[in-house]
Amino acid sequence: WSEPLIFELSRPGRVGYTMPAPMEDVAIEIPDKIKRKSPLNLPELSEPEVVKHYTRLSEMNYGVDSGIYPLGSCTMKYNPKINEEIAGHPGVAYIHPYQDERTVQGALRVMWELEQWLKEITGMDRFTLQPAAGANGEFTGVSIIRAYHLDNGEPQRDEMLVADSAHGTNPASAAMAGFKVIEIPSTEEGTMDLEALENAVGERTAGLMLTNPNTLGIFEDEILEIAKIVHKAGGLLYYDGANLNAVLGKIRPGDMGFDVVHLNLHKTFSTPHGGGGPGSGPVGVKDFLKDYLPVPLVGYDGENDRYYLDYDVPKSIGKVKELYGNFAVMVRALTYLKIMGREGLREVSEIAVLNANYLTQKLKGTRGYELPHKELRKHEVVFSTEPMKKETGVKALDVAKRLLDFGMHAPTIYFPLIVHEALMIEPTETVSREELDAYVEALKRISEEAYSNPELVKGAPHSTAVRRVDDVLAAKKPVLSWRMYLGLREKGEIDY
Amino acid sequence: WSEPLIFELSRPGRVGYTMPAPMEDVAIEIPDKIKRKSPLNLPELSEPEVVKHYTRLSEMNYGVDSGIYPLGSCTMKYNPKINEEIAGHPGVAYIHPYQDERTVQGALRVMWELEQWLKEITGMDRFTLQPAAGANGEFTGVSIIRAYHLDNGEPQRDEMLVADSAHGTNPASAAMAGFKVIEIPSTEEGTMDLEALENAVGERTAGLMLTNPNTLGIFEDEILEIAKIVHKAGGLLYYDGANLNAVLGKIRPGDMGFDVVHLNLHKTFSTPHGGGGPGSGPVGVKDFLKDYLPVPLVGYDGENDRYYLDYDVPKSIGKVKELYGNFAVMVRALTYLKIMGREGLREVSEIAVLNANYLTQKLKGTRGYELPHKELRKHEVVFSTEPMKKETGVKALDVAKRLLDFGMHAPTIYFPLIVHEALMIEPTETVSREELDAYVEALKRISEEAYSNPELVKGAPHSTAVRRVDDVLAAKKPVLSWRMYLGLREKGEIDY
Amino acid sequence: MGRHYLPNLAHRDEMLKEIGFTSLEDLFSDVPKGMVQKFNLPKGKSEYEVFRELNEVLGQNRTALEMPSFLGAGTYFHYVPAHVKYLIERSEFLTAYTPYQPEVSQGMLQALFEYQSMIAELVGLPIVNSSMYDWGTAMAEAALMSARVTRRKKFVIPKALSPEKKAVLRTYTAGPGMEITEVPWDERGQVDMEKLKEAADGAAGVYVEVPNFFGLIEENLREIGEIAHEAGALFVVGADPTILGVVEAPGELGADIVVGEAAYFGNPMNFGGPRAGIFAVRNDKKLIRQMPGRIIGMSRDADGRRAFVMTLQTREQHIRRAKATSNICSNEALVAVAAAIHLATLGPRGLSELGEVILKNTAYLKKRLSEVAEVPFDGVNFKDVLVRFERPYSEVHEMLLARNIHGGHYIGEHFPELGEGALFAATETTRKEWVDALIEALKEVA
Amino acid sequence: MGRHYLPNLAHRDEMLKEIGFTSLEDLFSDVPKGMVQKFNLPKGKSEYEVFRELNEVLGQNRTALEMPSFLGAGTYFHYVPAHVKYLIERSEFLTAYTPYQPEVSQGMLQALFEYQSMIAELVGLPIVNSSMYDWGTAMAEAALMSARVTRRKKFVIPKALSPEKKAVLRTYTAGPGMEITEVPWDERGQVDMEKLKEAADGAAGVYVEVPNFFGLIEENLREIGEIAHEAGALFVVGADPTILGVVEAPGELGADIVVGEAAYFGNPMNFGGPRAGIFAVRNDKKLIRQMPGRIIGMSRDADGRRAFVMTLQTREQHIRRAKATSNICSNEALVAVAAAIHLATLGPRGLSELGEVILKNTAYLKKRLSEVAEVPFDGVNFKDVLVRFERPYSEVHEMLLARNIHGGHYIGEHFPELGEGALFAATETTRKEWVDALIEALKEVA
Repeated sequence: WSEPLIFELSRPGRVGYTMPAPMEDVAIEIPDKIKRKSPLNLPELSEPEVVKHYTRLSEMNYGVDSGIYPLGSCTMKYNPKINEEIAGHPGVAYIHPYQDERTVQGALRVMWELEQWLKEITGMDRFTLQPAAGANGEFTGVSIIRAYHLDNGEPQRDEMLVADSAHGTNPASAAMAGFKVIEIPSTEEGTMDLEALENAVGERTAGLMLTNPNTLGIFEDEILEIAKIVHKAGGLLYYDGANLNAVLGKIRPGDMGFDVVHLNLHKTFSTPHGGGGPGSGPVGVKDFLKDYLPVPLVGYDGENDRYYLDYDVPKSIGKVKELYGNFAVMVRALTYLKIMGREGLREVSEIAVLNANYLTQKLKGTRGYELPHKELRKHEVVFSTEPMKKETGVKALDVAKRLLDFGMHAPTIYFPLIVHEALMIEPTETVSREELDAYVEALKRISEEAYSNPELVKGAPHSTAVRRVDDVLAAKKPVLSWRMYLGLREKGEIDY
Repeated sequence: WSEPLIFELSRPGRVGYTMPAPMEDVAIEIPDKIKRKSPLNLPELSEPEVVKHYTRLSEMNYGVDSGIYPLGSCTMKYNPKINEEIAGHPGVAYIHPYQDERTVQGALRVMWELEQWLKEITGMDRFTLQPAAGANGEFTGVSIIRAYHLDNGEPQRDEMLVADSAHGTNPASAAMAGFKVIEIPSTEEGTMDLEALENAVGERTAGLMLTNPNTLGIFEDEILEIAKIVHKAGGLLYYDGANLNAVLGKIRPGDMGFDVVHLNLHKTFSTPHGGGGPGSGPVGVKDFLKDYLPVPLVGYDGENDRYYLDYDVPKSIGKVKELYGNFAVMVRALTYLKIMGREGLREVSEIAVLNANYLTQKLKGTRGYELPHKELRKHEVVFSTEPMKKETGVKALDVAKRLLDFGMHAPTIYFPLIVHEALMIEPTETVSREELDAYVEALKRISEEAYSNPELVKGAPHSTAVRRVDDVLAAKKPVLSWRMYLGLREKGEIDY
Repeated sequence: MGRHYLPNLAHRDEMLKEIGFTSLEDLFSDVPKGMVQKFNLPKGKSEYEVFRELNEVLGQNRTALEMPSFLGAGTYFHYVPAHVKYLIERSEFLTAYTPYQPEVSQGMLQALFEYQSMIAELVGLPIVNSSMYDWGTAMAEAALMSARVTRRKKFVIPKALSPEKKAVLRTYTAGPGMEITEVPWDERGQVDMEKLKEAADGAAGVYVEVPNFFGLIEENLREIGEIAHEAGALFVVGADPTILGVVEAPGELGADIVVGEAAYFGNPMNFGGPRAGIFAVRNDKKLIRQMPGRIIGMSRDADGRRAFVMTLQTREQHIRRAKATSNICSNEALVAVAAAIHLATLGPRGLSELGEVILKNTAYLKKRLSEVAEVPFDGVNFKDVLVRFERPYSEVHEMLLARNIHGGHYIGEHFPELGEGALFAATETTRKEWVDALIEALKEVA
Repeated sequence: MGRHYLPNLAHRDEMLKEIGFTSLEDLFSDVPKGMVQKFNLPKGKSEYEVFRELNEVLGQNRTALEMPSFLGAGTYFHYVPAHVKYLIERSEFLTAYTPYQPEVSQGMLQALFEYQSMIAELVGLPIVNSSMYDWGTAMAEAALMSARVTRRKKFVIPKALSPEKKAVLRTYTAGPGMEITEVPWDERGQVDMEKLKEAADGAAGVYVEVPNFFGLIEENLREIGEIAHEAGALFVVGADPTILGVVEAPGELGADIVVGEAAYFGNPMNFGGPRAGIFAVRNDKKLIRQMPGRIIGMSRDADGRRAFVMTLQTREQHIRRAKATSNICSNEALVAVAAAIHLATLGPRGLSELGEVILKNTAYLKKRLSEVAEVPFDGVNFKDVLVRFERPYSEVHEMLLARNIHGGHYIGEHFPELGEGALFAATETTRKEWVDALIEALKEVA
């Protein structure tokens, strides 16, 4: 079904708002040269119409509550509703970041407590909660590494090593912070090639960015050796926390030798993804790096039982975002942590890993799906549909689209780049066995369809709100706003 | 699409709850003869599964935010979200009805203020907010009438008059309160037959229950005459507030001569219907009846600026519900009233009446639909599909089902009973002109279909989650719970 | 104000013109002259202003989150999991009406069928309606139903029953002129079995509760049922459903009708409303035919697939009018759905655990209270505990309130034979530190 | 605890067995010995306990609902209509991720397209991305983009700019080694045009804001743009979008890039986060190619029907990796949707009215403040007003706080030349009685 654009629902004269009266009704004259004269083409609707429109749009969207959502590397776990209830407390929404500290002790305590949890979970010594998302955290982390080397009189350390299986944000963040990016290949086992690493490190090495388990879902079992190589060369080890859900409550990045860690509260700690954000990407560091963290940090003065914002960070890299970070997201994460506790967190990773391996073993051997690299996975697994593509012409993309017809969300596809026709599946710990079984069944059925009726799969999806969307056209003929749309329609350049 | 029953999703061992630990962990022995021994066959699910199940069920349900919902006599207006936000205040949810009055001044003030609004809107002198719904209010009202006559030494007044177009609750409530019900017919104009009324009143007349406008949406223009007849005979006049939306802010039942009024906060005052409840059915009375109201009333001691529960109602009929009524519903209604204010309420009825007449005039003359009675309507209109039925075999029920295929909710059908094949349409003031036009268009298209392809309409709906449901089977072979279902399945008596 | 809810306000004149009217007055031309009034009401306000105003008003209430409270006596502070609240606020549930069009209302219908099914498991009877207004009105309707079924007019209740429920019962039974007989309690606080036997004679129905108004678990349900049945009366049990994980299902003990309060699951206290009355009966055509309220049944659709629909509607007011089994129309559907979601979340283990925790917490409260006041009855308590004080309870109450503790509910005016009696209650939400603080305070003041 | 989120915890052993493992340890056999740790963390708690605990902690915050506050300086108390909150809490929006599968994500895609479209109308530029983290990072990315487009390294900003934004800019531009030049304000508090001319020479971009950090409406936007363009620099405007109903769209005044804070619509203050940065550019291929962030475009589906999809992704990190225009991946989609819903609710009249009411309220605040302290700059203020006190502002602040008023935001440490300067702000939510109370208090203390 389709829903008109809100501009198309607009009717002159309708209003959806109420406005309090001004304190004093005197006309204020804005200088003519800056006064608005261009028309303001916003839609005009009543509140019931706005509500109906966005209610219908919401119903055209698949969320975690709609069914299995096994996007690899995204950790689409269930988002507990209690998180939302706590985040809805007026003590979250209605506080201003510049309030006197004495009037926001609750907020500062939430931040301080959250930091204590994250420190113990990661084995790091200090955290900033400022980054708004994982990539913002990565930028923070590599900026700290940069500042550290500069401070140590080693400005030549301008190379950041990243695995070839790394998330795209890793090289992008390193580049933003001014690093040259060096890619380290993976072995056939799916782990980092140590020899290549040995060859790559040197005087210019600033650090290595790594996820563990990596994006194949494989644990880098030589992590201690990797750490040794990098550290010996004078580099620092950066942990991309996107995959922390695999080892949560069991293994600490700090114990693996990492010096800097970013986490994704919206992945590992159950805060909702919001259709792409807001996230929150706290960064933790070992003690020797804590003076480089962004300001402010949150301190606690035990003597006076007082929480405070600490701007006294001597070599701070500054700020990576205004103010203190996505506070409302932090509240949700802390809620989750307190409910889960020590054992709960460990069980999360155990069941997440169990679910991924269960799915791996059940799907393995199905015609058309190949399982490259090691069999034992952690929280996710990457299959390749390369054989299917060769034999039937059905691509990973087609498989993904066909899954939508079964009312299931597709896995991440074509990532990591080192696996051709990749299906990257991360079930998370909150799906049931029946959902896993149904997912495997669907993938098996799609395999059968690919070999018997490939056009059915290539033409998928068939039963969704819209059918396959033409993204080539979208890029070739960009229509990026209502304003552009009207222009192009008028010129007769588009007819949709 | 279909969703399994929650029992079918159950898997042994799963839990969806958390429970605080007891204060002291000592075993408490319940006497053996009363201890539970029978198995407790409740479903076992995790929280994510419960959430997914009920999210999916919600998506299989049509609400006011889904589109036009013109159920006649139900006033399915938009339910403002601010009502919900205010009702979600902890000062609503977390207060106990037996708290010391000094600790619930806010709650009592809400009730008191609401009463003041309702008094002015209806022209009544005192209100009870206790009734949980319209019918509960009717029972309250007729019980007051009964108490009044008994108190006046007229126990012989045991007849309650009701219009033949009245809601079924009117006669049912009167019967529950011990009255004999006498039906008064309507004229061809669609209003009460005054001659019949004259003939019906007498010494046994306790009162007359009336809606105005009536369920045909027609204003009883001889209401003052009706009141005179009833009052002269010694009876009282009862106003069924189901249709108040038609005259809200313009005309007061009290000015029409009514002695007792019930309102439906969930209709006129925008509180949500909840799939059938909770509602709230306050009852207002003229001064001479206030000593019969249920206890407690809410009083205000202006001198000490103190609200209180008043149990000092000398001839009270007692209680019609535990405690004080559906408080959380009252909060919503008061929110609405404060936002609308004097002019807003008047505009509500004006636009509601405009919308109903707009639809009437646009649909009028369409083949197959007849408009019996007067043309000028108030908030709703009743068409008859009798001609269509005669000419094509398509019944009002079929028309209703076919509307569902267009993504629109059906009107009330087969009511009032005095119109054959009735379609009772109440658009309310919160639908847009485009929605009205689309509704008329759909009804016209259905007319065309009925005359060209009647089987299409008779087989409707075609595009809903389920197709037409067999209610005869449901009554013939009652399956009223999972427990019954299992038994019948086992015996092979059902196969669905 | 309020124009933001009225899309067509901007098109009033065009629309009028389009249908041949010249002014709004034309639409009200059938109203007698002079009847249209100017109302003496406040002006409308912006949403922000009303938000601030009502936040301030409601903020004057001192909630159970701010102040330890030991109030019970029919309303209890249970915890409602957040997902229950979220789900029932989804507007597809919240804003729908009675599912008159089952094809677009399967969600609500199925949820209510699930409610009926879970309550059926709890109470041990297979036929449950989809809700009454509350426990009290459900009990009153059970009395009326007993009279219809047996064609008798006497309804027997325990003296140890909530005054709220007694008042509702009296109002409901006034019309048909039923007679209410109260059976006193014995020295253990339980229904006096000898007196009950006398009272049951000629009764339409015999009603008892578990636990009773003093919080005691009524032990002789089965025997009471036998007495009722011997007398030709229906056996009506009122059950707090949160006890039914640890106490036998009344249906298994002979109940013909079970009533109770569904809102104890999934719903907050809300100053006493909304609630939702449980109403369940044996699978007996005679009973079903006389049952009040809406019932959801399973059926098939035109394609033979399972579907849900309102059923047995010929009992109801919109069909039977004056001859209906009840006048109820709007019920408490959403409250029932909330209860169902909470029950599905608890499951069998959760329900037992809830019962156990409440039993233990009540026992602790009772033990500690007995240190400082008279706790007249032994036996096992659930939630409520009756306590008797030597000094006027109002004085105790004032002194507790001054210490920021909300004490129990005074029942002396309804049960003068108990002296300065008050009910103190615990649930799973009660904290040990509150009880300890209460006892400390009572030691000082009582 | 937490087992209620883990359906398969109950089936752990069966599932292990079914796939040929004997124990959980098998699943972690690739982890080096000794690396698995016991964590020193608290035990899990029940939802009720955590609910109580965090309610108490958060209840320690004194909110803007409890205490009149005149804080602004980049974060403002705007009212968020209830329906906005309800709609973004619907889990289909709330819990979805980046719409990688457009066929099941049309709702979020269309909502974001509508966000882009409405922002485009406000700022007067047709190309808008679907959000950055906040205004500050959007501005910093605009600086980086200016450098990429012009291959220059200097970015010109006003001295009268939020210290928060300056700090973000410095951190973001450190890697590529950009140079930041500050242009002072003139005696009217506006950007000094002469100094600006000098600074623009050789600049990649020239940045100004409306209103500026002192709350003054910057009047010379068009001229500043001309200066920038003459110097071969991009003209970057930072706009508080709530002003754009009354102030001309920056795109109409020559802006190449417009940044700003979308969270001022539809989102509460949340102690400063989440926010959502506006990022808009001219329809110029060279600019679009260098633009950061995710963009939603309209296209067709296989049946030729209109459909929405993420587009121009070759700029982004998941494709371009180290050569991407930005590292941004998760953005602030839900914040943007909330803003869009609020904007759709306001419409053109609401946006103008909002601007007018804020102008009027700010004017009243300014007028009253000038009675008790020095208000250095004339001109029209929007939200913020700079005030200078004779005594140390910390003393004024303490005395206001003691009177339950939260005064303004002290900026003396960042702008020592202003002396004891503080920003006091008003919005549409500020009440006259607060201002009057503030002035009364200041009369006593300042």
